[in-house]
Order: sequence, then structure tokens, then C-alpha cells
Amino acid sequence: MDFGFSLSPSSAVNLDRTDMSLYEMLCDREPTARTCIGCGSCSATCTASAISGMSVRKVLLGIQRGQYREVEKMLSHCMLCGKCTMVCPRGVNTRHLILELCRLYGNSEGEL
Amino acid sequence: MIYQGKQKIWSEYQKEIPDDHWFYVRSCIRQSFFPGAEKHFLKITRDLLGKDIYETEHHTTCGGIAYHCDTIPQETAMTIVARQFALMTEAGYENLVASCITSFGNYCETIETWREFPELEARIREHLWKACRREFKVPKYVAHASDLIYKFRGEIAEKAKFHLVNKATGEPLRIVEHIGCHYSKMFPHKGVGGAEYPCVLSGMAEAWGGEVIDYPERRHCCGFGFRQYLVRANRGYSMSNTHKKFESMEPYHPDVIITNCPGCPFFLDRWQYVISETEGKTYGQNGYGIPVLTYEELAGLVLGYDPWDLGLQMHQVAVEPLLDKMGVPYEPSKKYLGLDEKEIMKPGLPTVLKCC
Amino acid sequence: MRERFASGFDPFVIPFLIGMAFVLGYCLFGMLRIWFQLPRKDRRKVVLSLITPKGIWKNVKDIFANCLLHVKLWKRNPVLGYMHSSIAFGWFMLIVLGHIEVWLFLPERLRLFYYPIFFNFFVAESESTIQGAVIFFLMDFFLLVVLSGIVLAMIKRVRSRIFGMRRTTNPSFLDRIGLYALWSIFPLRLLCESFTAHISGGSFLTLPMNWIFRQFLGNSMNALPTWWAYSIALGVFMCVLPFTRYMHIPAEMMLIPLRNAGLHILHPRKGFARLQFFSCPGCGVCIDACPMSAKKENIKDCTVYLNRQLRRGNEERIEQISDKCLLCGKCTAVCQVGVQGPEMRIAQRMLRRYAVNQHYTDIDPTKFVPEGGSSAKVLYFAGCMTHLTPAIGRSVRSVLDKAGVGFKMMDPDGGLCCGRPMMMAGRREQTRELIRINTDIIRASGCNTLLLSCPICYRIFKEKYSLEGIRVVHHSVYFDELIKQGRLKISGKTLRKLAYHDPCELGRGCGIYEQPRSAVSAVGTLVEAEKNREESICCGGSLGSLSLSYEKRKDITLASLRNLTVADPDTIVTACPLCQTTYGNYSEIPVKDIAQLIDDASK
Amino acid sequence: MTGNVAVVGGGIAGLETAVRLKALGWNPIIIEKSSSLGGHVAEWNCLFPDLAPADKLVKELVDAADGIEIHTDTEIASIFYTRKSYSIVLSDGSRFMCDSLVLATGFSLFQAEKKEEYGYGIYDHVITNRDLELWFNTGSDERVPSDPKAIGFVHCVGSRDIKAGNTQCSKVCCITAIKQAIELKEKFPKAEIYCFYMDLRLFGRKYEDFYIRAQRDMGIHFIRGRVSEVSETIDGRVFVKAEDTLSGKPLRVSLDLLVLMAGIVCNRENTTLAESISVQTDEDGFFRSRDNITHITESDRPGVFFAGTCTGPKTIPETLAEARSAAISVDAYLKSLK
Repeated sequence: MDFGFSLSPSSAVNLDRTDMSLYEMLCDREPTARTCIGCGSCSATCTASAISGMSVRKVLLGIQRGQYREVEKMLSHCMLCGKCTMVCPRGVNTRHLILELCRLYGNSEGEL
Repeated sequence: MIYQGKQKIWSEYQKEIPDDHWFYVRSCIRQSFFPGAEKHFLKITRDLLGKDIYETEHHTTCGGIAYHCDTIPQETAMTIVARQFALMTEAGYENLVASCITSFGNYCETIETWREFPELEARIREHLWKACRREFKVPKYVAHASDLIYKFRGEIAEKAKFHLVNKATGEPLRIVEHIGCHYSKMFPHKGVGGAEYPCVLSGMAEAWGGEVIDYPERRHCCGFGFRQYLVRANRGYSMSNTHKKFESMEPYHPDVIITNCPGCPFFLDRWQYVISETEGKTYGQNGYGIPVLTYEELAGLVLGYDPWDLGLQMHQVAVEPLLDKMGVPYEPSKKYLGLDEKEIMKPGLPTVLKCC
Repeated sequence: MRERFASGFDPFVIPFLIGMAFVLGYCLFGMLRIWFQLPRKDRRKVVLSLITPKGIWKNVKDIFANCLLHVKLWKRNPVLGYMHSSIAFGWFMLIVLGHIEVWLFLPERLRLFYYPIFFNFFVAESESTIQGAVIFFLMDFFLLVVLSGIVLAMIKRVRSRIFGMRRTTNPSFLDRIGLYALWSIFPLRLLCESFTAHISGGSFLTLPMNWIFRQFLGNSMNALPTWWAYSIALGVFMCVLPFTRYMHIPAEMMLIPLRNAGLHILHPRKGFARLQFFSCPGCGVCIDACPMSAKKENIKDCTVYLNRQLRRGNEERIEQISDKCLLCGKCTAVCQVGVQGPEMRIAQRMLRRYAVNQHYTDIDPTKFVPEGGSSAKVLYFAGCMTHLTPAIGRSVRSVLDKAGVGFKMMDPDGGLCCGRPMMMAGRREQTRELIRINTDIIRASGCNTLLLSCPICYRIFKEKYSLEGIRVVHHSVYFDELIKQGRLKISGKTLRKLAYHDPCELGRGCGIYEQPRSAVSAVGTLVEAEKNREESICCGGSLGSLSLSYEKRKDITLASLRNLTVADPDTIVTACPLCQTTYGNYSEIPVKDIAQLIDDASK
Repeated sequence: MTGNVAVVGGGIAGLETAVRLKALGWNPIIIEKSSSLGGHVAEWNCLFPDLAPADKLVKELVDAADGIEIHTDTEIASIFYTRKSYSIVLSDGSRFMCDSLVLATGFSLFQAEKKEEYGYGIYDHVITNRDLELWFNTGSDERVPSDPKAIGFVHCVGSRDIKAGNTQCSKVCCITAIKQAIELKEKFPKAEIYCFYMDLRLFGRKYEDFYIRAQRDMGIHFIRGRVSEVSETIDGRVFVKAEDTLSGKPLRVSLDLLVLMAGIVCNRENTTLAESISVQTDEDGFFRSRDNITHITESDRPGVFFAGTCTGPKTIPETLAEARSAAISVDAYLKSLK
């Protein structure tokens, strides 16, 4: 029966049901990925962010929160220019991280 | 779960509830949702317990729905509240008992605001005087009707004809208690048991033989949320909230949900039907829903009143499975007969949710 | 001369023959395989280069100079050069002289493959031989030359520093077998020829030895086992050759004409690249040259090891090595055979398949409107890195203003990336797309000069963009011109010592060494780094490396800084924003871009 | 003049002050209300950032205090100021005169049950940082599961919380949480560990290295967002609700153990003690120093000095340094009396 409304999907992230395998695989290949402190320097300086929603911070967070589609969209605008790597206070090798993530996408099980 | 831990908290949140002489204000909507509830509150307190409960036909809405829907300003809402207080003062009472949780919250909020901002109280007195030439005293005690039933739960238990026990197995019934948000979330000390682990309903349930279950989304809102329901575009959101609660309580297989708010039983009850129609899912046993009762109705059942007199036929989710478990006798054929023994029309049956 | 055996044969030549047949067959097969792996276009190129006399002459000259005389090595280190050319050229001469002997004395035996090699076993001296004394002398002479080379090679194994090499490669097991076989060939030949010198003749080396031997060895046939040993040593060497670093000997001979034909690496395992990694002699010159080897753990990531892993097909290591490299190009600059390390790695990176592929189709080039005077003909593209070093951008604009050059700013609020980082990551499609969009922006600007302050951008604009009619120029070159033309007045020339660092992409990448130096000299006293120009050391910040982490780059930067500061400069000058930032993190003396320096000194 | 100095509190601040006073030639008398010395540090297992054992530190201090008069299980019954000296009567009946008083009364650990929404004392697997240290020491606490899959740490429990009555930052909890998370990860390598923080205030030297180690080497997840509500699932696990403020989304996770980082709050007895000797306390209940920059160990009252966390949250090295500073101040004061 149509009531003119239906259940709205939950916006909450349930870590019990979030597949972290992609993140773990990424961290195996680029261990500095773990050291992000979410300062946002990368996003602020990003050449691609001006023309898209690219943000390495959000990419890293997104794959820990199961937001694979959004992350994929962001990744597809990166130009690998390396500004994020230069400004990162924690020395996260962002370019390698992005490339490895682009490779790993689709390898991981789950809803990718 | 460490029960002693909860007891310790309960001991810190016991409010003073005078024994007698109450000025009773009704809810705007409960009588249309569950008409037997308020009637039986008065029946139990006045007739059974012999208390002095005064009510007047002059009282109006407390303004709470409009206030929470952002359609009237705070001063207007307070003036309405002041008028209720004036009626109480005129009737010679000092204790106010509200049937509605939102009213209760509204009264508490008004009194607390006046305590912090006395100049506001003075202004409201002026407004009230200009509007209807009335004066008032702030009530000495404000209680919610469930506070009273909680206070007299022992006496009710003594007079009980039935207990919240599965007659067939002897096991206590598993009871979900749902407290209206405005009961104690705003002022934890105004509610019995505080905001995190209120015991106003669980106290009743346990006193009458039931076992209360504490499930993860216990504190969650029923989903009404005023505008979330009243604005049609938001109803999916309202229902999603209720759905979340059911999903969370489902593994515990509750036998009944009891509530102390006008909106909550309505939404917990009716949304079970909508969820069953849209999602094909039911939460009770054998395709039934989980019966949702107000605390007055539950008290009435415990005291042995006739289920149909209590108005349980007005519930969307069939209450018969609960009655069967408790061993409460009922006449199925009389379910839809009015007081005058005439048919009051039968509702159509849902396609998914099993009803009697 | 007369033959000692009518058959002209003895079983001991069999090991040699087997080895020879194997190595020739192997090389022929390998050559054909590589040839057919080349794209048709490349094959055409090679053929065309081989039919012109000029092409042939160049190939012959290069092969002679590089494969036999090792001219490049001589330049690098005379002892090392002598060692290599003594063995290669000496051996070559022994073979040539052997053939001359056969041709002179027993021309009918010339068709026997082994005859020139074992000539002294099969012949006895006769009256007429006296004419051959010169040849005998030359044979002994070149044998001595080779032996001296072998002795040096043995010393090099123990003490490579004498040869200007701090680190050498660790030979593999087969390498060792090849090495020991090679080492033993010539002493054995000396023994063999000495044993038979009283029969077959000899010269200043073999005759005296023969005399000594005969004092206690009566029967000359005692020499047979030695000839066996010599033949076996040759056979072993040739049998293991394809699986050792000595494969570079035949491979390089094919590599030279292909390189002269102007081929590029398109695939890391096939064709031109395959020839390159087989041409790698494994000498390890690139280890010392590689900036990464500042850290010991990176030594196995140098090009020589990439070549070794490519030969072995060790995929995991190939990937690691390819990703780690800074792509500074120094290994190519020092390589004796010209293995293109960075290009091989980029080709390897190109092989990768990604699940997420970048695309920029939704970027509208018309949204990027250059800012500045409408009549300006110079378009300044700061690029991503200059945006992170705004002082450089400001100085560039200031210098242009001072010189009265009207210009437009292509990316005032940040533009697109030039595409070079994408290219270095091996992502051709994405690079092409960025090039397309940027080209549109540049074309739409109506300018005729594209000015760049970042060598990374400069290189790709120069190499990969088709910007006919538009001059692509790096700011160091442009400013040098402005100074020389007198459009920019230098007022504040200092006596301060300025050490100029050649950025990899500008120097080795684009061959620009002189103009920046000239510009630096115009404003101060230029001093040189220990290693400079082609051999300048990468700052360690390069975008070329994908996997090298920030912490691991530190030692590279420090080593590079040590190299830059040998002349005790007051300021380090570079012409790349990335180098400046990288050095800036660790340098104790100021690091400035050439633009800042010129801006400060001009009015 | 007696040369006696009453040191109130036998924690590390009191012990260190007494030891130093003794070395300066005075006669300190330690009054400790509990039965053992060392205060809160004695309950701890090991200390950040070097993971040094806490009992070693306490033992060294107690050993050094050998020969000093110590009253344990004792409180001050009454105190009178008479002609530049204090007359003190202790609860064990003993009395003495002293020329100076050092208050080293320390802090109280915030009572985590006050944050009702976290369910400490109600849910089976919710413990505090102190409980965890005790578990490190004893290995017995039935609330700690034997094979946890997921563990959570809630920072700032009762700190920076106006509702809990404490606006101050407890200073040491962030680094303690990281220390404990690392220790738990070492014990349970397969467990996922989540730290829920509002701000990470890792101010000390080596603390950031500790943080990086926790992130990179231990794979501990840091989630910026305060836990708002804890409940229990049907299988007895702890169900936590928070907002992941960096992604702006509500976040849910069920855990096998939840550790509440109970903060440093003022010692509840400060107020009564302050009244009896007429020194001041601030609104937060910590003693008020004469000056918060230059005279942190001195009170407004002559002869009364402070050492350690009775004037605010402090780390152990800060506490010890302050104890030494207090001893010097007392020394100068007593010399001025002569």
C-alpha cells in the first residue's frame, strides 16, 4: 500500500556493519594512511577540489565509514599534482595512497 | 545489566508526589486516540483509591502542540499555561496533575523559566490579566498522571486481579516501557528515576509482576516529533524513528509496550500497521504486532476491568494475544459493541498485520 | 706453419663448440624475438636508420667506442676504463689476430670455427713462420693486456673504491660462475700457449714460460689437459653468458643501432626495454649515482637491480622498485650503456590497471580565463607547486613588471595540473586529457609565450604539448635573456656565494644548464656543487616517487644538501619550487628560487 | 620555633615535598588519610609516555621518606593558628605544633556513574581508566572480557563538562587513553580499538609520538565525537552512539568493553580544609594560589603552601617539580621566621 511516504534510509554509520577490509588493505600498502589527523590541509590546497569535491581527508574517512561511492567520485578527479603530500603535517604519502586506493577499488569484497 | 546500579540512580531521582487533592488537566488528543485511558485514570484514583481529583470543563489546551510546532510564540504559550494555573487557583488546588506528557513538560518548562526570569512571570501575569482578568498561583507540585499511578502502584498491585505474568508458563511478561520525551529529558529531576533510566513505568510493570526489558534504542523518541508527523512530507522520517525502535526491541520478543504519553502509544501502535503494509514486517508473535498500551489501560487490565470498557478495541495492534497470556477473560463478539450494545462499526482488516 | 694433426681436430674443442653454438643460437633467437616485439613503426625507423651511410657510420663508431674501447668509462675513471677496454679490446684483438694467423698460414682451415682460437695447439712452427713473429708478438702483447685487465678486475672485486666506485652490485650465483670462467680463460690460455710454444712458436711471454716449464715437464703432450681446461672455461663462460650480466656484450651491440634510430620504451618487458635490461652490465655505477642510495635500504632499488629483477621476472620486486624511484634520471646520465631507468619504470607503471580511473571530462576550459592585460603576449603559468611557494610567483610577476613585460596569469586562483605527475605515474589517458584542456586554455589566451616557473610543468609542456607558434620557456631562461638584453637592470649584484642546484627536470630532463648559471652569475658569485649539471643530485622531493614516504626522503635531501654545500655557499639557488621547499625543510642556509634572487637584485 | 612542617597528603606530591624538606634540614610530618602512601599513582600500573612502572616511582619515594614521621589513616581533627605557628590535632589523638603547612591533598577522580548516559555501574562491560589500571595490576575484573573484538575509550568523562560541574581539562586523560589503548591492543591484538575524543590535547614531549604509534603501528581508530549515549545489546555488549563529527554522520558501534576516561576533579575535602585554615578555593574547587604564574605553590596565607594537583590537574613530572618548588618556598619562609 502506498501511504505517500516510506522509511527513510538511515544516515548513521554502523561500524559493526562497515566493511573495513579496503581500509586495512590500503594501510598495508601505505601505512601512513593511518596517521591522518583530519586537519584538512590536503583538501584546502587540493587543485582538484576547486573543480570537484575532492578531499583526501574525506577519502580516508569515507573508506572507514563505508561511503565507497562518494569516495570513488572524489578519487576520479585527482590530478596527482602532489600539493596534498607537500602540505600534510603528518607526512601521509597521499599520492601513493590515492593510486593504491584506485587500484584496490573493486578488489575488496562487499558493496564496492 | 547491573540492576543495583539502576536502583542507585532511582534513589537519586525520587520526586515528592503529594498524596491527594489534585487539579487534573486532560490531554488534547488522548481521548480521541485511546478514550478509555483518562476515564480509567479518574476511575482508579477517585473510585478505587478514593483520591480527590478535580477537573473543570473550562480548561483548554496547554498550547504545547502549537508551541512545539513553532506556530505560537513562547509568551502566548505561557499565558495559556498561566490560565490553567488560574483555573487551578480558582478551584482552590495547589497540585496540578497533567494527563499529557507534553503538557507536563510545558508546565515544568514554564515554571522553571519563571524561576530563572521572574520578570517574564510578571509580564505573563499582566498578559493574563489583560486577556481574561484572571490571577494565579504557581502550583506547588506538578505531576504527571503516571507519577500518581506509580505512587499508588503498590496499592493497585494489592487489589490486582491479574498479573503481568504469562499464565501458561508462569513467566513474567516481557515489557517494553516507553517514556514520553518531554517527561524527564528536559528536567531529569522532574521525572521519577531521572532521564536516563526513568522508572515511572518500569516501576509499575515490576510491581505488577512483569519483567522490564532494556534494549539499545530505549531512549529513542517514538517518532512523533510534532512537525515530523504533522507535515506529511516528513512522515517517512517519523516512521523511520519508530521503525528503529522496533528493530532494536525485536530480539527481546516483548509481550507488550507501555507508554505514558499521548502521542507515543498512537505512533507505536499505528506505525506497526504502516510498517507491515510497506515493509511486510511484523514484530509480534505469529504475524501479530506488539500490543501497545497506556499505563492506565494496563492498570485497568491488572485491576480486572473489561478490556472493551478500557477501549482496547481502539488499538490498531490486536491486544487479544496479551489478554490471552495474562488470562484476562474477554468476549470477542462484544469487541465492537458500544456502551449501548450497538455495533460501533468494524474496521477493515490489514493485509499483513494479523488482527482479531 | 704446418699442421700437427691431419684431421685438424681434437676432442678438447667440443666444450668450446657447444658453448659457441649455444650462445650464438640464443642470441639469434633473442634478437629476433626483440625485433618482432618492436612495433611496426619502430622497425621501420630502425631499418631506415641502417640504410644511410651516416647511420651506419654512427652505429659502427658507437659500437667500437662503447663496446670495445669503453670511452665513457675512461672518462668516468681511467683505471675502470682501462680494465674494461683491456679485456674487451684485448680479447677482440686476440680473436682478430687468431683469424689473421689462420688466414695467413692455413687459409683452408678458416671455415673451422675453433681453429683461430686453438691455433697454437694445431700447428707447429716451420721455417716460414719467421714472418709471423710480429703476429706472435702481438698475440702475446694482447694476452698480456687482457691479463692485466683480469688482474684489475680481481682487485676491483676486493677494493672497488680504487675504481671510483663506492658500491658495486652483488653478483648472483651464475654471475659468479661466469666471472670465474672469464677470469680463468686467459691465464689458462697463457698456460696452454706456453706449453706448446716450443712447437707452435711464441713470443716474449710464452717462450720464456715454455722454457721454464720444460725444465721440469718433459713431454709436451702434458699440455693437452690444459687445452681441455681452456676450452671448458670458454664453453662454460658462453653457456652461462645469457644468464649473467655478460649478456650485455651481445645485447649492447643491438641496443646501439636501435637507440640511434630514436626508439622509445613503450612496454617494460618487450622490445626496446628488453634489450635495455639485457644490455645492463650490472656494473653498479648507478648505485652510487642514485640519490636514494643515501639510505642503505634503498640500494636494491637502483636501476641495476631493476634490470636484474626484470630479467628474472620477479613481479613483486619490479613493482616495488618501479614505484620507489624518484625518476631523477641520474642513472641514465651515468649509465655506460644508456639504460633508461626512469622510462622503464614509467612503462612499468603504465601496465597497471586501476579500478578507479580519473577523468576530467566535466571540466570546462572556458572557465579558466587568464587574468591580465588583454594585449599581453606572455602567459605565465605558475602551476601547483609555485602556488605552494607564493614568494616565487610574486617574484616572477615582479621581475616581469620591472622588465616591462606585459603578461597574463594563467592560473591566478589555481588552475589545472600540467599532467606531468600523472605522466610519471604512468597514466597516459589522464595525462592526455589534462594536456587537452590546458592546451585549450593556452590557445584561447592568444599569447605567444608560455612562461613557467616550475621545471616539472616546463618539461611536459616542452615534450608533450603541441603548442606550435607558442614559445615554451622556463623563467630562469627567460630572465637570463631579459638581463642579457638589458631589459632588466641588475643593481644589487652581491659577492655572496651562490650554489646553483640543477633541478632534475630542468637539467637532465630538458638539458638546461647554462642559462640559469648565467643568470645566477649576473647577481652573485656562482659556486658549483661537487656533483653538478648532468650529475646533480635530486633534492629528494621529486613527485616521481610514488611510494617513498616523507621520512624516508630526509636522508636523500640531506645527502643532496651536503653535495650542494661543498663550496660553502651563502645561499642555495634553485629554479624549482619543489626543490626549494624540500631543501627549505632541512637546509641551514637560505634556499632561494632564481626568481627571488633576480627580483631582489634588480630594480 | 619547632622546625616542624605538616604535609597534608601522602601522595607523590606530599612525599616529594617531605623528602626535600627533610634534606633541607626541617622536620616534615606527613598526614595521610588512607592506609597507604602514593595516592592515585600507587593504583596505576605504568606511566606515560615511557610505560615506566608506577610502583617503582612510588617505592622510590616511600624509600626516600624513610625516617620521616608519617601518620596514615589519619586526618586533621583541628587546626589553630597561634603566634606564627599552627597547632594541629590529628584524628589519632596526636597533636603537635608546626611552623608551616604544605597542602598536597591531590585530586579526586571524577565519579563516572555521574554521567548516567554512559551506564557505569549499570552495564556489564563499562569500566573506568582506574578500573583498567587495577586490571593491569591484578588481572581480575569480570567486566573485562577474555577475548574482546572491539573496545572503546571515551575521552573527557567529567572533564570540560559544564553539566558535570567541571569546566577544566584534566590534561592527562588524552595521553592516558592512548597509553591504555596501546596496552590493550598489545594484550588483544585482534581487537579493534576506538577512541572517542572531543579534542586531542597531547601537549607533552613524546606524547605526539605516542599518538602516531597508536595510529600507525597499533591501528587504533580515533573518532572525533563525544559518545552521547550507551546502551546494552541483547548479548550483553555495549552499544555506543556518537557523532563522527569529521564526516558529520551519526555513528553506532557495539563494543565488548568501554573504558571511561574519568577526569581529574578537585578533592572534595578541599573546601572544609580551606575553611579551617582560611585559604581560598576557586569555583572549580581547587585551591587558589597566590598567583597562577609566579607563585603557584603559595597561598594567600603565610606559612601555607601547595604542592601538586590540589591546585589543578597536573602530570607526574609537573607534580614532582612543584613539590620541590614548594619545599624551597617553605625553606625560605622558615628561614625568614628565624
